[in-house]
Amino acid sequence: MDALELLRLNLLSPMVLAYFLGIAARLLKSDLAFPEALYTALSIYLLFAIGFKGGVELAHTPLSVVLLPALTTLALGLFRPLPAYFLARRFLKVSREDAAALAAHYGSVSAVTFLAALSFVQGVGHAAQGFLPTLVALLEVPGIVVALLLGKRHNGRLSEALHEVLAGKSVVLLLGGLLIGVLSGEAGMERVKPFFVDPFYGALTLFLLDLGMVAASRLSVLRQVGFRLILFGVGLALFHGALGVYLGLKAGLGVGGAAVLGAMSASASYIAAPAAVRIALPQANPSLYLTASLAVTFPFNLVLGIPLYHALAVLWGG
Amino acid sequence: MDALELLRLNLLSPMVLAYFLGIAARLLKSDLAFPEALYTALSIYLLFAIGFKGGVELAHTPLSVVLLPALTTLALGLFRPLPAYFLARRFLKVSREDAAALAAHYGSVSAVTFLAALSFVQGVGHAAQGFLPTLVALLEVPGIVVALLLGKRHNGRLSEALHEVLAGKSVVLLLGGLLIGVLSGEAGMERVKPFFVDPFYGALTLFLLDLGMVAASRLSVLRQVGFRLILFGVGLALFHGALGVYLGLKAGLGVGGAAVLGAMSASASYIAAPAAVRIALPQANPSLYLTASLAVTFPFNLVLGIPLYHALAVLWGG
Amino acid sequence: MDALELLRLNLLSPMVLAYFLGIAARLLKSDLAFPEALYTALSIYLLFAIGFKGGVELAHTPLSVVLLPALTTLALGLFRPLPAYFLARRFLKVSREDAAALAAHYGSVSAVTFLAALSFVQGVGHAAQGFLPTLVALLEVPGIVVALLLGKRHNGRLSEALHEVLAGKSVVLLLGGLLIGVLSGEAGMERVKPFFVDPFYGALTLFLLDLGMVAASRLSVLRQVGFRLILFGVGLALFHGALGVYLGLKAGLGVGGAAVLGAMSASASYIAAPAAVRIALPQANPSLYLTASLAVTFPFNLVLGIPLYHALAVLWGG
Amino acid sequence: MELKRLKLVTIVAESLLEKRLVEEIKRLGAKGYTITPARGEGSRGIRSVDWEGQNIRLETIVSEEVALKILQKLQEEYFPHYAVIAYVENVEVVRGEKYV
Amino acid sequence: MELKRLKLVTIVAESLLEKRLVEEIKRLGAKGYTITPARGEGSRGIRSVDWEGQNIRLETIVSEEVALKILQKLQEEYFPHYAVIAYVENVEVVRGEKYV
Amino acid sequence: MELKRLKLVTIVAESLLEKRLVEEIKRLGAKGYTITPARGEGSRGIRSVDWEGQNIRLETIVSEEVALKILQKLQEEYFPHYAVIAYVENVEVVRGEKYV
Ligand SMILES: Nc1ncnc2c1ncn2[C@@H]1O[C@H](COP(=O)(O)O)[C@@H](O)[C@H]1O
Ligand SMILES: Nc1ncnc2c1ncn2[C@@H]1O[C@H](COP(=O)(O)O)[C@@H](O)[C@H]1O
Ligand SMILES: Nc1ncnc2c1ncn2[C@@H]1O[C@H](COP(=O)(O)O)[C@@H](O)[C@H]1O
Ligand code: NA
Ligand code: NA
Ligand code: NA
Repeated sequence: MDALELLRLNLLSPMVLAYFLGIAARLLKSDLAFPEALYTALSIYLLFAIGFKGGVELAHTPLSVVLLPALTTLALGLFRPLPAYFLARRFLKVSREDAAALAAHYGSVSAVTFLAALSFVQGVGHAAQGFLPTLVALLEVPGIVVALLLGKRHNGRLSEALHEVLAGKSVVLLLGGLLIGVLSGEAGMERVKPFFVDPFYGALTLFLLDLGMVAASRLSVLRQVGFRLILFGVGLALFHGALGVYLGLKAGLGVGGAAVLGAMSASASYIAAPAAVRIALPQANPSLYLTASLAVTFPFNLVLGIPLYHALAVLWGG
Repeated sequence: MDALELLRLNLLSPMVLAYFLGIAARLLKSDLAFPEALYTALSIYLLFAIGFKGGVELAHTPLSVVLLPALTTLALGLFRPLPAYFLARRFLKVSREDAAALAAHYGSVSAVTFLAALSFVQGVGHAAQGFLPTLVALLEVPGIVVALLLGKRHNGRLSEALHEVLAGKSVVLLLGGLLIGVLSGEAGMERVKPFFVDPFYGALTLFLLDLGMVAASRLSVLRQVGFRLILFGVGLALFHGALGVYLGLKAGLGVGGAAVLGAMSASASYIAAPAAVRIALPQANPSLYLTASLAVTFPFNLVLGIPLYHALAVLWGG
Repeated sequence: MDALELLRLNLLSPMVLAYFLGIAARLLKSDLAFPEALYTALSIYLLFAIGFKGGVELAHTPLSVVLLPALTTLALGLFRPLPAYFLARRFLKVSREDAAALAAHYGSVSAVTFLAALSFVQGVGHAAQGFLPTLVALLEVPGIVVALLLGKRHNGRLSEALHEVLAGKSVVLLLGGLLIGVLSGEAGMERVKPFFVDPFYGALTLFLLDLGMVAASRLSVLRQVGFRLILFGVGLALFHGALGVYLGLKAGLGVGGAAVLGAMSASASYIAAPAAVRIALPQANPSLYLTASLAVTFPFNLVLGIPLYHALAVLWGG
Repeated sequence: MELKRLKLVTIVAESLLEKRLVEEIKRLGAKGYTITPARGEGSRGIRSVDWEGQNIRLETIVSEEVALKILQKLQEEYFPHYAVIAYVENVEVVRGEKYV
Repeated sequence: MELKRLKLVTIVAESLLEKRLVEEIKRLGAKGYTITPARGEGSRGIRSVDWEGQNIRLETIVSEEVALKILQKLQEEYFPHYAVIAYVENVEVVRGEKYV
Repeated sequence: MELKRLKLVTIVAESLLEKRLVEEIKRLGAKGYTITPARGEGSRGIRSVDWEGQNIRLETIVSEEVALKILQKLQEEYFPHYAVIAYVENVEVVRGEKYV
């Protein structure tokens, strides 16, 4: 398949289309709205299911295979807040708190971007390691911690914010699901597969419909904040994405795994990071970081980024 | 199978029985209640899934096959408000606003009645065209527009009400799902089938349980409004149903498709129409149109109407 | 398989592990929380699905087979409140109202404990009768009635409380589902199996995650109420459990069925009973009965009780 | 536009009591009420999205006389046994005759 | 700390009206509002978690002048046709300039 | 029946602050509180069922002294950084000793 064909394949998946339907619904001022309970239920389901599937796979993966990718991911997590912070300070010229807040988002990870990448890579026919969800869990936390430290050199609500991250629902569900997967293994999986595995991508489609509506309500903010934020969100995604692909290949993940790691690295958080930042850095402006993460970087990765990181992985590692 | 056997088959489906369980729960003053979020979630799921399945089918249906049924459905949609309006004025002797409100409901369509009919027809062993959901989308809107025009000859909130219909959640989900189905086709379907297709009738069963409870809370109103409303709701259903079956056969839908079109034509809306009417015709009495639609026409179609329209289709087209 | 292996098998099922994840989330003060609508939706789904599956099975079970087990279960339901009441009065030294409230809980049944036992028994490879859910419905109500009579010798809100039990959502869903299952039979089941049967244990896993969080928030109460309540909750479970296994074997349920009846008999209600008790016995202290039922007896049965009742059934009937 | 002064009685109670409280206030003369879902904490501990059920927050606009009757009733039959509180405020409404 | 006296207008209305009421009160001068989901009963019967949709309970803190304008508007255009009530109370706030 | 006059403090705030606000008001002397879910709009834009989370509406009945302390605290630590408003009303309760 050539690049255009792959782009088409990605664009026409029900998930990406549902995201655009969500945007369209908001632009048409439709009264379509997801009850908050439905959004929460879907996110609980998706996070737990990702963790669980990863855990079951991890149960029969030797440590030696997973060690290098894990360390690589950890390193990525610790490094990524730095370019984000300095780019925000220099290029966007925002305050230290705002820069740290952006760094926390671009230092963490978007589980949905991960899933879209995984789905794309598998659709194209590449193998992707079963333990990749473990890497999502590993990438989620460290970047936020580094960014908060950048933002607040003196005490304050830092410890509370750390607790918010570590005991936050996305970490608890991902890691908890992972642990349950490891412990209950294939026997457990057999029992719950028709709930946590088979309907997974359908549930993700509904979730993306809602995400599209949320992102659309940020588009007007985008117009105010201006062009620089778009450059920031896209530039950072490209740089982090390329870095992720490169390190993924080095760590032996192969083309499929490296493309997924690239997408993870390119993504920005919008579940764990906002909650932590709001507590640790209340002076930071939520419009800025939510808009960058949800209305710039997320759709860029979903539509163009993922096929791009995949192409890079093929180019460098194929 | 003879007629009685078919009636039994219809009555003993889990869906119809769940509807009666819902009525029974209310009559027993049970504390059983669906959270609003669950009702909304189920309706989002059902509408999107109907649209999506229809779209995937439509993707490999030649235009020439679908054109005549589509035009027929459109004509039905434009025509049906008229008998409803005049019957309401003459026979029920209600105000112009109330008559227009009823016309909007009987000019639109009930997605659940459509599904029950489809399920019945398939259960009996007839083929039903994959593009029928497209017709649901086509039948939903025009009748409401005509009816609102009947109700308000001078300006007012008409444009707002039209927007409410066209950008209303049921149209957005049906048409949006359809479009996504057309675009993502079989490849997309494969991904999300275990979510949007396999569990569909089970989710519909729960939804009907809730619908039963809602309808039951209208039964006391029915007693006040009296016998004429029942005659109105049943008579209109029979007339519209027969018309739908006849035109369906003419349009080449075959016995199965014509029976389903009959049921669609016989049905009255209770999602899109009430929202539009409440805005465009606030003077109209909600008790009247909701009771007619939910507590008379819907159960009549569900229990007796569907097997009847099917029998008609066999008689005229078998 | 030896006893330890069975215990391990039980402990490492996704369901039991999810329960512990819920407890851990609360102890870690995680912000993970299920929206009330999700909890309600899951409980509606589980109760209806249990009833429905039971009904479909019942449809092809001869009355002669089910009669003796049904009568046995009824007898258990009428008897169990008595030891609970007297133990509460003598050993816990609580007021008459508190004792009656506890008796109502230990006289009814926990549907989730039933499911965990069924899942365990099937996992071990024993057959379990399809009509067992019928017995759950039978065991739920009578014990509550007896207990309320023990608590209030003079009038009061008794009739209201009885109505609360009989028309309560858990009875309506269980019995309603059962009836629908009986009436629609295998033909109905085929339609809705991918919704009510296949994903069942996955949904149960999520439900147990929530139950774990609820139980954890009761652990601090447990520390106040003290050691005697633990002895009460465990002792009663063991006694009722052994009784249930014994009578189950006598009634011809075989090893699998008897183990499940034992677990049912050992369990304490936390859906139907609390609602009834709060109305009929407002003076009773909710902390006492909810803590005993949710934070003592339920986890005991889930973790140790079920393998134990199974071992007993093998010992006496194997 | 004429404003009429009436009493707004707000009751926060465990949700189990909803049906009974609604009957009670109607019998005592309330012509309408509004309920919002709530949770809270008081002398009987936390009442949150939990097994025990949430609270409800019930508001009713009534005449002073009816307001006092409602409080009286609550004090006699509900305060001792259930998680319930109530308070009264002055409010002004148009269409005063609607509420009495 | 200086407390300023303002008016709190509370509107209970069928949820369908939300968008229009919000536009209306903003146009009349409200600087903010808070909405909670509600259900209730009044002269138009029960409005509960149902097909017809719930109610909303909209609160806005405004100057006395704006409060009167809002009531006036409701009386003219909403009370006759829709399930709506409204009432006004006195409240005290800090940062009074925020609301006018 | 004796009615006691107390203050009702209502705080509307972004839901993230719930835990901290509850601790804060308890420390300052509140004996209970009631929370309802809310959404709204103010100087910081719309806060609705959205990624950022909803608002909460927290009510607590307290003595005048405690009411002032709560407002003071909010003004110092919360108003500048967070989406929060607060207002105070007079209410009358039975069992006044329950709240002080
Ligand atoms: N001081 C207070 N202010 C506001 N709400 C209260 C207060 N005290 C109690 N409540 C509410 O009333 C319910 C029952 O109170 P209690 O009976 O004291 O546990 C609590 O769950 C709270 O929702
Ligand atoms: N007396 C009242 N006290 C409190 N709320 C009321 C009262 N009357 C009506 N309401 C509320 O206002 C809504 C519309 O009232 P109505 O137009 O009278 O049906 C009802 O659904 C209730 O939520
Ligand atoms: N004038 C007002 N009346 C009622 N609620 C308000 C008002 N202004 C703000 N609010 C509420 O307080 C929250 C925070 O306000 P703000 O900090 O101004 O954005 C808003 O989301 C609203 O829920
Ligand atoms: Na109380
Ligand atoms: Na009104
Ligand atoms: Na503020």
